[in-house]
Amino acid sequence: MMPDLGKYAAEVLSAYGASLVLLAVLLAVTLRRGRAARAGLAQVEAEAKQETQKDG
Amino acid sequence: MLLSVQDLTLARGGVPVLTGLGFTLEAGQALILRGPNGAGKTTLLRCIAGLQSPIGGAISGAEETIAYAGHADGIKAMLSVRENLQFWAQVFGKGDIAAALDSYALHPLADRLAGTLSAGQKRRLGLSRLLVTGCPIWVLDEPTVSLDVDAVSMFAAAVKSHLATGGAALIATHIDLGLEAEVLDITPFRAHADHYSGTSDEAFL
Amino acid sequence: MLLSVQDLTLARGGVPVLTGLGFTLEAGQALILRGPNGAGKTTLLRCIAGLQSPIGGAISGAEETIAYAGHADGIKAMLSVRENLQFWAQVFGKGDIAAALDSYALHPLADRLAGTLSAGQKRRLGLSRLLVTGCPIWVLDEPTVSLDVDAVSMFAAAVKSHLATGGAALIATHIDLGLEAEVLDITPFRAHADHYSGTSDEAFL
Amino acid sequence: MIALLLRDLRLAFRAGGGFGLGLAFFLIVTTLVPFSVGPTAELLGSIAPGVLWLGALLACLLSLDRLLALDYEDGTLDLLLTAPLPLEAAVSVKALAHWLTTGLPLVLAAPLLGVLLNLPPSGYGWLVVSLALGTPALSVIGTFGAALTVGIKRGGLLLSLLVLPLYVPTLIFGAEAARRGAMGLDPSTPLVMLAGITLGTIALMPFASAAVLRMGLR
Amino acid sequence: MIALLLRDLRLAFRAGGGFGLGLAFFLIVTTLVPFSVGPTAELLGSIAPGVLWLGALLACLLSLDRLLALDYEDGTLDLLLTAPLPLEAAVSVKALAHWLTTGLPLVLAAPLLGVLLNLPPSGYGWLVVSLALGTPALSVIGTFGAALTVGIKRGGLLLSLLVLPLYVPTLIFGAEAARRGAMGLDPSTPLVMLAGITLGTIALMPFASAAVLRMGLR
Amino acid sequence: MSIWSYANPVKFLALSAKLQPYLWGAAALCVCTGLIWGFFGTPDDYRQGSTVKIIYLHVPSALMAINAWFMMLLTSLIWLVRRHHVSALAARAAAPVGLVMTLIALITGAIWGQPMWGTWWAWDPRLTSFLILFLFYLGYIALWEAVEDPDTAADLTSVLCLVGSVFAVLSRYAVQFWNQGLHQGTSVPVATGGRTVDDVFFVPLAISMVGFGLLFVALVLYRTGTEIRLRRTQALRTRMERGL
Ligand code: HEM
Ligand SMILES: Nc1ncnc2c1ncn2[C@@H]1O[C@H](COP(=O)(O)OP(=O)(O)OP(=O)(O)O)[C@@H](O)[C@H]1O
Ligand SMILES: Nc1ncnc2c1ncn2[C@@H]1O[C@H](COP(=O)(O)OP(=O)(O)OP(=O)(O)O)[C@@H](O)[C@H]1O
Ligand SMILES: [Mg+2]
Ligand SMILES: [Mg+2]
Repeated sequence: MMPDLGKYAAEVLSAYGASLVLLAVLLAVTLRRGRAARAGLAQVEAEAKQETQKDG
Repeated sequence: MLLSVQDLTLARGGVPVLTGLGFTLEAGQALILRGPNGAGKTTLLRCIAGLQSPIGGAISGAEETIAYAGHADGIKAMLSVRENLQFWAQVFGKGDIAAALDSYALHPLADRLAGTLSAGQKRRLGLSRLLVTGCPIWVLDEPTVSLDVDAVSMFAAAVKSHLATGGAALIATHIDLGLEAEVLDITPFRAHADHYSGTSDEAFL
Repeated sequence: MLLSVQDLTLARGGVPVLTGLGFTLEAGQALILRGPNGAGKTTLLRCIAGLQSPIGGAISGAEETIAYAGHADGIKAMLSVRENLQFWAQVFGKGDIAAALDSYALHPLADRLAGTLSAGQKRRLGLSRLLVTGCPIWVLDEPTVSLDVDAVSMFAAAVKSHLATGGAALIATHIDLGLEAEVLDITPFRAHADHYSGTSDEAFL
Repeated sequence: MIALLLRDLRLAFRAGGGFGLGLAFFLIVTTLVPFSVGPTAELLGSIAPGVLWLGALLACLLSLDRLLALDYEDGTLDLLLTAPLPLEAAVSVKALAHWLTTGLPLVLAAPLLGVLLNLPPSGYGWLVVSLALGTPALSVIGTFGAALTVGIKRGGLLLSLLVLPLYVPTLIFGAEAARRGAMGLDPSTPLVMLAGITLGTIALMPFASAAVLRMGLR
Repeated sequence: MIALLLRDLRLAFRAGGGFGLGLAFFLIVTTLVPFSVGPTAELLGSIAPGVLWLGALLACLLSLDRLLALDYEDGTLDLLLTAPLPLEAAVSVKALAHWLTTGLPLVLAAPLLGVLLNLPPSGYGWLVVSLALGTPALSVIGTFGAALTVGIKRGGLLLSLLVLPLYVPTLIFGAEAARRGAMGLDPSTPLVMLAGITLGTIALMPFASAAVLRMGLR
Repeated sequence: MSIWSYANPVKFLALSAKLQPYLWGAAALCVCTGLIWGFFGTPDDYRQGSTVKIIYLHVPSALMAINAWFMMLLTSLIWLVRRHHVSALAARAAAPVGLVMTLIALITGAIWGQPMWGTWWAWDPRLTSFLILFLFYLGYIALWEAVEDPDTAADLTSVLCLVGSVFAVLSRYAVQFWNQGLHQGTSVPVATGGRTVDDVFFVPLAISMVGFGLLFVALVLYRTGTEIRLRRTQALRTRMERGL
């Protein structure tokens, strides 16, 4: 299965490894921030709704 | 009529602060703005001075005719009192600073470095700058902060003679200025949360 | 007697400003300093707070018992109102800031970044810091600058309750604080030009 | 206009005004270089034009944070904005004052420091010419950076971060010209490019700076 | 004490707090070096340890002007002086906060930048060790400089000027250790000296800083 | 309905929610296909050996690093001219993605350089320009973080992006003049019309490039949504706090 990378195995693998790790980190950070933003917004919207109900 | 403001709406930090504010300022008239802390006086004055734009309404008559004095006096600590005044006189194209020094009894301090003045003396220097601008409209934000009784009356006298020569003044303050003038309380114009249009975060609400 | 000052001589920028000043401050007493601009009020207060040393005379009772509030409020713009207060509470070893927030009606503003407050709101925050210090002597330099009428009465109430619990206050101001207190006019103590001894340039005169 | 220039110059010469500090910084950085890379004469000689250019650039950079921030802090900038002066002109005058108090002294002092770093004799003339052509661009670009960060408290480091990448072309052509000069090659191509950059930035950057200043103070 | 440390760290991480800026500045200065001295690999390799030390030092230096000046400007320093905290401790805590937000990231990033400058492979370890030993001294000495210039408006450049000479011993031993490491020689003597400087300054400088601060605010 | 109507945050969120599943799917498919095919299914180059496999990461990321900056330039212009918030926020959202792409291009290039040129890093014009691009991204992001008022931040970063682009181009010429390098010229057909890479390598490379492009779009859409939500949260919070 694994192709024979010859004497450059370390280079190729580390290039793939580093890039994929960077992409994964970017994705993870993006998703985490996105989730947090959604949750925060939902909370504020709920509070805002409560507020208007209280007033009204 | 020197300045007229119609149906003005202002925001600060993306939040509407004042709406529907209107007034006019005639030559020879002083208008005192009152309102509790956070009402929006500073915001209004900065907007009239052109340092910030309104999100609605119109201001007319305010081009290059306004001398603004805010919380900070624009004083260079390492220039003498005289040099400070002279600089502003040159910027506004007027040569003579003796009258300004007179009005605020600054002659004895004229050659002191401005950085070695006490709080009230600095303020006097800041106010005397208005006299060298030659602008017909003064827009002042809490001008008498740190001033003692004598200095407050110098200020009142300066405003009166400015008005007598056809000028006008718009002054925000919490304390008594020793001036007889109309008072505009801005409390009724405070904005409500459901006022969106024009604020920078309008699109997000 | 919390604080006593005897025969004090002060200089600012190498020039004597006040001489022969003396007074005492008892628990429960407030003393209001008055004097024209440049008289030396700020210099005196900074000296009593230990930020500068007198060139003559004695101050007793002032070690670690003084909470000072000057022209600048020591507010961090990027911390919220609550975080600002909490920091000072921790520095002075007190935990609770709710009472301080209450006294100046800061609860609605507690989670705002302090940088987005108006001038008067900032001042309220600066004054509320005094309540978390737990120091018996308050030394205040023009505390009510930029405050509206309501806030001035909050301040008066805070001072009164501080006095009632055995504290004392020394306040320099030009305007009415809404407090009944003794007044000390420092004008008679202004130094004359022939007063040399102890100033930093004495040796050269 | 002239009042503003004179005031800026006068302030720079007053105590605490910072005139000469840039120069002193330049001097110190240049003297630190032998400490950090070692004292070999040939090595120093070969990096001398580059080090001098880099030192001049850093000295310029460090003096930028006074350029507008002082006026912002004490409220002068607000007042200037409401004064009857075109902001573009004010910004250009400030850049000029900065160059006169910072760039020009650096140009004049660079040959002296060349001695410290074993600059080859043929290099002195071209070093001065390249600095004289390049430093005005540094001041003008720096004014843009200062305008970008004017509302930010103690934004000195951010200012450096924004301005340094913009300094790259000037530095490359300037250092290349000085290096070619020192090696006895013909430095005219990089010098022409350098002059082009300087003229271009002087013509266009004030508009960007003024625009940014208006946005930032709003 | 801990409240002060936490506050300083929190402020550094808030928007505009400047965390990471020192690091970015370090990166930029390092990239500018080849632009100015030319791209030859051997030349770069031989000056790499020195350039990295100089870059770290400058990055430290530029972040110093926020260390005390911000607290001075908004009045916090006056209030801290009247608070029941020993000023020596407060100053040390501020230096520690500065090191954590500036020095430590520099130490960690230095090897990466070594790649850009063709640092010889044997040099990486010693570079990191020397920086880790030396940067605390930079923060502590820098705090002293910041205390000296605290009353001066926008004293950044003056601060640099006062502090740079004080940095010279640290720089010499640090860069020497890194250079010897890179050349495969034994760097232990300069490292020991460096450690000595760091320990000495940590032990003694806070007293000087506190004294100077008391004088300056008077 | 004009395209500008999608500058409204709500419409934008609705549309991007509809598009995103497809985009993410297509991006994942293309990136995986391209990379797996490239890694497992292509022969070694007779000169470069197996290192040629790095190309499937290196070239797409390098391409996207530049394109991200172009996109930011475009959206910045739109913000300055038409003041659509979504546009400014999209620029903000794209910057970190561009930064990471630049970083990937730099790292894979450096790793590739070791066997090919015998050095991790050489001051070759192409590489140097990328380093400068990296610095521009850093400055741009730092400015966004440092300015408190979001609209002012958008204004200032937009101008920085414009001015920065001019200087980035200038730097590129400066760098080329300064040092002629080792890096091979471009061989992607869009740029030159011909191509120098063999088909065996080219097809997976093309797929991977399309994949990186899709991934970029998906990421930017998602992140713009996040920025919009944060902005809305802040707007609502502020108003509630003001008790208005
Ligand atoms: C850190 C270092 C490097 C950077 C920043 C970099 C940057 C780039 C960029 C921007 C491209 C896209 C060019 C285009 O399509 O127009 C590219 C393509 C390419 N790079 Fe690099 N590169 C680096 C190192 C290397 C190394 C060491 C090699 C291998 C010897 C290499 C081989 C290639 C190849 C084969 C292409 C495709 C060129 C083509 O389109 O035919 N790169 N590189
Ligand atoms: N930078 C800012 N960002 C966000 N909101 C702000 C900012 N500055 C002020 N505000 C808010 O805008 C409102 C108006 O402030 P403004 O400074 O105009 O009040 P003011 O009437 O001048 O008050 P004061 O009498 O206290 O000076 C206040 O509610 C204040 O909290
Ligand atoms: N930095 C300084 N250097 C030299 N002289 C100074 C300095 N600061 C103030 N002075 C002078 O010292 C005197 C006392 O100043 P101080 O600030 O104590 O006055 P003050 O009573 O607080 O006045 P105000 O009511 O205006 O605040 C004044 O004459 C002032 O001009
Ligand atoms: Mg106000
Ligand atoms: Mg005073």
